Amino acid sequence: MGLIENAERPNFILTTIDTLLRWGRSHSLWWCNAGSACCSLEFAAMGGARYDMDRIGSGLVRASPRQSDVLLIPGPITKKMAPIFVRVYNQMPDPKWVIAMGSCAISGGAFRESYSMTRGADTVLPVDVYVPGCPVRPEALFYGLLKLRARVRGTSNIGLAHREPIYVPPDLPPEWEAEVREFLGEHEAC
Amino acid sequence: MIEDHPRVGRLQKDAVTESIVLNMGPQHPSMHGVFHMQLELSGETILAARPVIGYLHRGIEKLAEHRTYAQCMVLVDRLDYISQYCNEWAYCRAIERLARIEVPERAEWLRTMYAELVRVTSHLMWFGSVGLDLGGWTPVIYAFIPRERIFDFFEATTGSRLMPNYLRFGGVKEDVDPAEMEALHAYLAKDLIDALDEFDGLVTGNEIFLSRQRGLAPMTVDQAHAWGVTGPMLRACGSTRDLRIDTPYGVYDRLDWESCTDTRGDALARYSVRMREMRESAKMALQCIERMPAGEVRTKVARVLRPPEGEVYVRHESTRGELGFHIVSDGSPKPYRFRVRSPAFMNVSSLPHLCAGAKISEFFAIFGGIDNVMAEIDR
Amino acid sequence: MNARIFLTQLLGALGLIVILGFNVIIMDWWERKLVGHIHRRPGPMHTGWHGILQPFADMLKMLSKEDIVPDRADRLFFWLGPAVAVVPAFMALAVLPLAPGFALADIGNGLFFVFAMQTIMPFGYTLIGWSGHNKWSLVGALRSAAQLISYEIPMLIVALGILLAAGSARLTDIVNAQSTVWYAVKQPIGLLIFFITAVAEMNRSPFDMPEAESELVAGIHTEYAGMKFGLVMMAEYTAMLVGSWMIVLLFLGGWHLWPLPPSPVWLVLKLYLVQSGIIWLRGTYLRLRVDTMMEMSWKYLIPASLANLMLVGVLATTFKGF
Amino acid sequence: MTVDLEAVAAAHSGRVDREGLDPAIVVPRETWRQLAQALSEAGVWFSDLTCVDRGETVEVVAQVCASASEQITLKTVLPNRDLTVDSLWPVWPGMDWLEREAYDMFGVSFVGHPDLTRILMFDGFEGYPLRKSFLLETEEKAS
Amino acid sequence: MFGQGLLKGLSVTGRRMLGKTECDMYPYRKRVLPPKSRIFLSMRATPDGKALCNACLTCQQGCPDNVIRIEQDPEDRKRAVSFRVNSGRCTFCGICEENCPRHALTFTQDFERATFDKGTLTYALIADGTATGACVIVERTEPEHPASAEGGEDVG
Repeated sequence: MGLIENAERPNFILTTIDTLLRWGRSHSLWWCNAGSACCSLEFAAMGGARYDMDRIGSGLVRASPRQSDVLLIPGPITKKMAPIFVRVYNQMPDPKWVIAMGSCAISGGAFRESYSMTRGADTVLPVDVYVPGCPVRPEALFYGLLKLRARVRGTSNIGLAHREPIYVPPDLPPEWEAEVREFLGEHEAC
Repeated sequence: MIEDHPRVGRLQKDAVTESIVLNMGPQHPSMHGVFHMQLELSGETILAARPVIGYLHRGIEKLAEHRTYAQCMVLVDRLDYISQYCNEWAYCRAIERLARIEVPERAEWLRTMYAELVRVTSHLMWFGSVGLDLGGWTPVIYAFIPRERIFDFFEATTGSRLMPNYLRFGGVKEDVDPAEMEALHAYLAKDLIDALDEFDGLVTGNEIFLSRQRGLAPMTVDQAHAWGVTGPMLRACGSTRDLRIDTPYGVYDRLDWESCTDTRGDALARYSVRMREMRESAKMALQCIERMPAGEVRTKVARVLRPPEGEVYVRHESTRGELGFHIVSDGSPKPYRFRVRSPAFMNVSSLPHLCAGAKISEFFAIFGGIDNVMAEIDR
Repeated sequence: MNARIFLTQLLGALGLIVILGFNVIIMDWWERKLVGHIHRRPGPMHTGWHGILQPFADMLKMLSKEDIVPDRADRLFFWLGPAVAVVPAFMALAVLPLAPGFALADIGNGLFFVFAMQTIMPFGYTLIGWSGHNKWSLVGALRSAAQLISYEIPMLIVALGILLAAGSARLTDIVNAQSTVWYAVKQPIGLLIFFITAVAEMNRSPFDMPEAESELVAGIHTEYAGMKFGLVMMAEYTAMLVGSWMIVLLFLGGWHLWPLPPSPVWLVLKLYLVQSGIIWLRGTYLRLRVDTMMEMSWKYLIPASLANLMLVGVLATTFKGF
Repeated sequence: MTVDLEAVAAAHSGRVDREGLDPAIVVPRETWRQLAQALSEAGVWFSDLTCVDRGETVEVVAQVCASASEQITLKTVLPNRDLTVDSLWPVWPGMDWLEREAYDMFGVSFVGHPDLTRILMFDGFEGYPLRKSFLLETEEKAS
Repeated sequence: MFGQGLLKGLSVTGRRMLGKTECDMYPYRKRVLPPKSRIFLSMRATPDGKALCNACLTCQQGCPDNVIRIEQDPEDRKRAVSFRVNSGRCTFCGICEENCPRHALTFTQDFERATFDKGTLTYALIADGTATGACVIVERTEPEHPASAEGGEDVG
């Protein structure tokens, strides 16, 4: 919504539209599940009957990143998996958020010193919500989702400079530079 | 172009239409975690399949060499994160055999009960993923309800739903409070059996399910031995190998149960073996709760264990097959070599042979029957 | 004079758009609520009373999403695909009567007009699948083309049976012919075949091979983001509305509920009952394999529908009031 | 169906090492595949294959099962400078992934293996992680 | 008969469709979690703000992921000046709670700790000598039962 993001002064029409859009976005956050390890079981349990994330509108786990808003990282990011997470994040349409779930995604957790692990999701992706736990209880992830919802509803988008289309991780580890560059090549800004 | 390779399957040289290579990539809705499958398709038929693993390789075997034996228990929980007590028990048996530690009677009963309960939850998770792979959203949600109830018991007695860190060398951490046992006994006796009957009604008898599973990817016992396949997949082809009977440990020889086998060897046989195993495990857990003797649950072991120098290899019947722990110790408090024989690693290595020539949708029916856990395959 | 006709037709068309939008909103909420209750969980609860505002939230979110067109996608067909899928379903609504004679264009051969529109839909789905330049959607597109075309034939043959029994292709006449005894009672096999083929036409489970989430990532609409995906969902719900509306008109006696006076309320009630049944199928069944699905149509449904047509022909000639 | 360890070991110029918890047949590198072939014909199936880095030598350890309850360990010792041994893939096709993992983690190259590439680590990774000489970041900082 | 399995499946979901739901309604009804559940590492302290920890460093050395960082009081070795826990790295295995000779460490059931910035995941249980708010106030001073109170060198 370029109109709202590039507006300088908020006026009456834009604020009402902006409030409406924020309400809509916060009530319909669809997941993109990168399903990596133990925490993805607790995420599946959260979709189950007892905790049921569909109550707040985010029950749809969209298979394709194109139709999802929140990228969940439920487990460790290994160096072999990192470029794929970056590619999935880049494929998601723009108002998108990332939830780092569990100690492995926050700081590498029990496998911090391993040779094949990145030290947490924020070395690879811009993370919005950190949910501690190992594994994270479904209620704790639900609380993380509620906090993200409150933030999405709270932050106004007026004057928010449009984010650059392609996310390139800051210190690109040498071993998977080719992968992301090859992906960047085929996906010019649109 | 996947080169013409005996291990991968015949390549139709005369395929007129150009075949496309489809990357069922690490991030895929029904890929049970991060499993990457390169399929070469002509139309919908799979010509050749090449699994690529290692996306969840956290180097557990290297990290274990820098931790004491008690701290390795934390890593062992995260190997096969769906059946944790089996991993812990196998690891404890290996160290107890290496350091010659005695385990009291009640601890053996407790360990058997927990292992069978976790087998039920693991097969429930598998049942849910089979339904999800074949396009049904309901089985996974129904399977999670009894699973949550058993997780409540785990959390109340051991402190965590999924990562208990409950077993210790020479027994278990602490005793189980009887009120929780009674509540679980009542649940297992009636509600779990009703839930399992409901699953049979929903999926097992369903003609659509049967048409998709019957006669799919058959496997003979010799093929299974050649590929190293163990566990329910092997028992589905007619072999009676079950480590709980062949090398009795815990109290399996004192419970009355029988190992579930099938002779057809196809995807439907693997499904029915696991569904019957769930009922057997529930029956065993019930008997454990009823016949568990009172007594001590833990022998006194030095807090920093220094097992004598030597090597041990213990085989354990985990939910997916033969889980092996090969520990080499050099007398220091840290293991010298910590090797885990992962059953799912061998079962998945048989996947290219099973699905060569199948259709895309058949591939998912086969893949659902293998019940793999990426954390155990990649370690 | 024709200005007045034009105005009424325009108002009618706007009315249809309202019906279409209203149905998408109702169905989006009702489907998540019903599938939720099948799963023993409450479904949308906290966006408005029992989640009634959930469809509005989804639409607002999809409106404000970045509209991604993949780099090597075919831009024209990428934009055109959902349109070609929605417009035929929308045009078919013009012929479906809500009350006796109350249809935007109650033309003589309304029955065949609906089936003509339904033959265009496979082009829409194939275009959606093909234009995204994505291997998954390509496989989904081929599947949807095969499925939609091969399930239209038994549908048409069963509709011929209805035509034989009712004597006219005008939908209002067909419904009025069922004022006392519905065709569901007279032609039960026809209803069964028509229901199966209608579910297959809507790409709904157990025939949802084109957008098989668990296999083909998201099937034909893998590359669609934002409002284009919303348009594809609208196409799906509209196709579902047309399919179940046809079932109600042809077999369940439209606005007739025998002892009670006929009124459009019965039609809407039956319509949403049939749609709930279709959602019930989605909550219960697994997906068919592609070749069993094709085999089912060519080997079982077409012969069965021909037998049904012959049976109806024999009965219609022997008994006058049949 | 118990296998007479001494006879098999003697046939392949190996010895039976009994002082550990389990009996193990230790054979030189040359008769590794013949030993596996002989056991395979006797109806033995394999369970696992791994390596143990003993500093200046690397032991290749195979666990095989003579019957459902009886399990034997086969060992061969390779000098550190040239880690090559015959592949057991022709005898037991399932060894394929196990040997790829041993190559990936230890650098032991198996002669006759169809597709000896890295299985767990990404292709651009240098070094063999499970060797004692491969240090983790924390150790490099410490040492 | 062919359709028998299909109808049975419909009857199962039909019964469930009309039955009641199994939901906990999490934000509106919070379930009481069992006392043994390891969710939030906390410390027992007396009402006057003195934590039971006597800075024996058993937990710090026993922890596999060095989550706990203790600074001892330079002059009185038995008192901890600061006790910081990095819950972003903790795997909640319970080894520290089990090894603590004075049973000072305990786990509470407060799971609502998702944050936007990683810094708040590292919290202090003892700040400049006194127990912080994250501690659990208990009445007694000496450990519950005469646990094996040997010192910190024999670390599990």
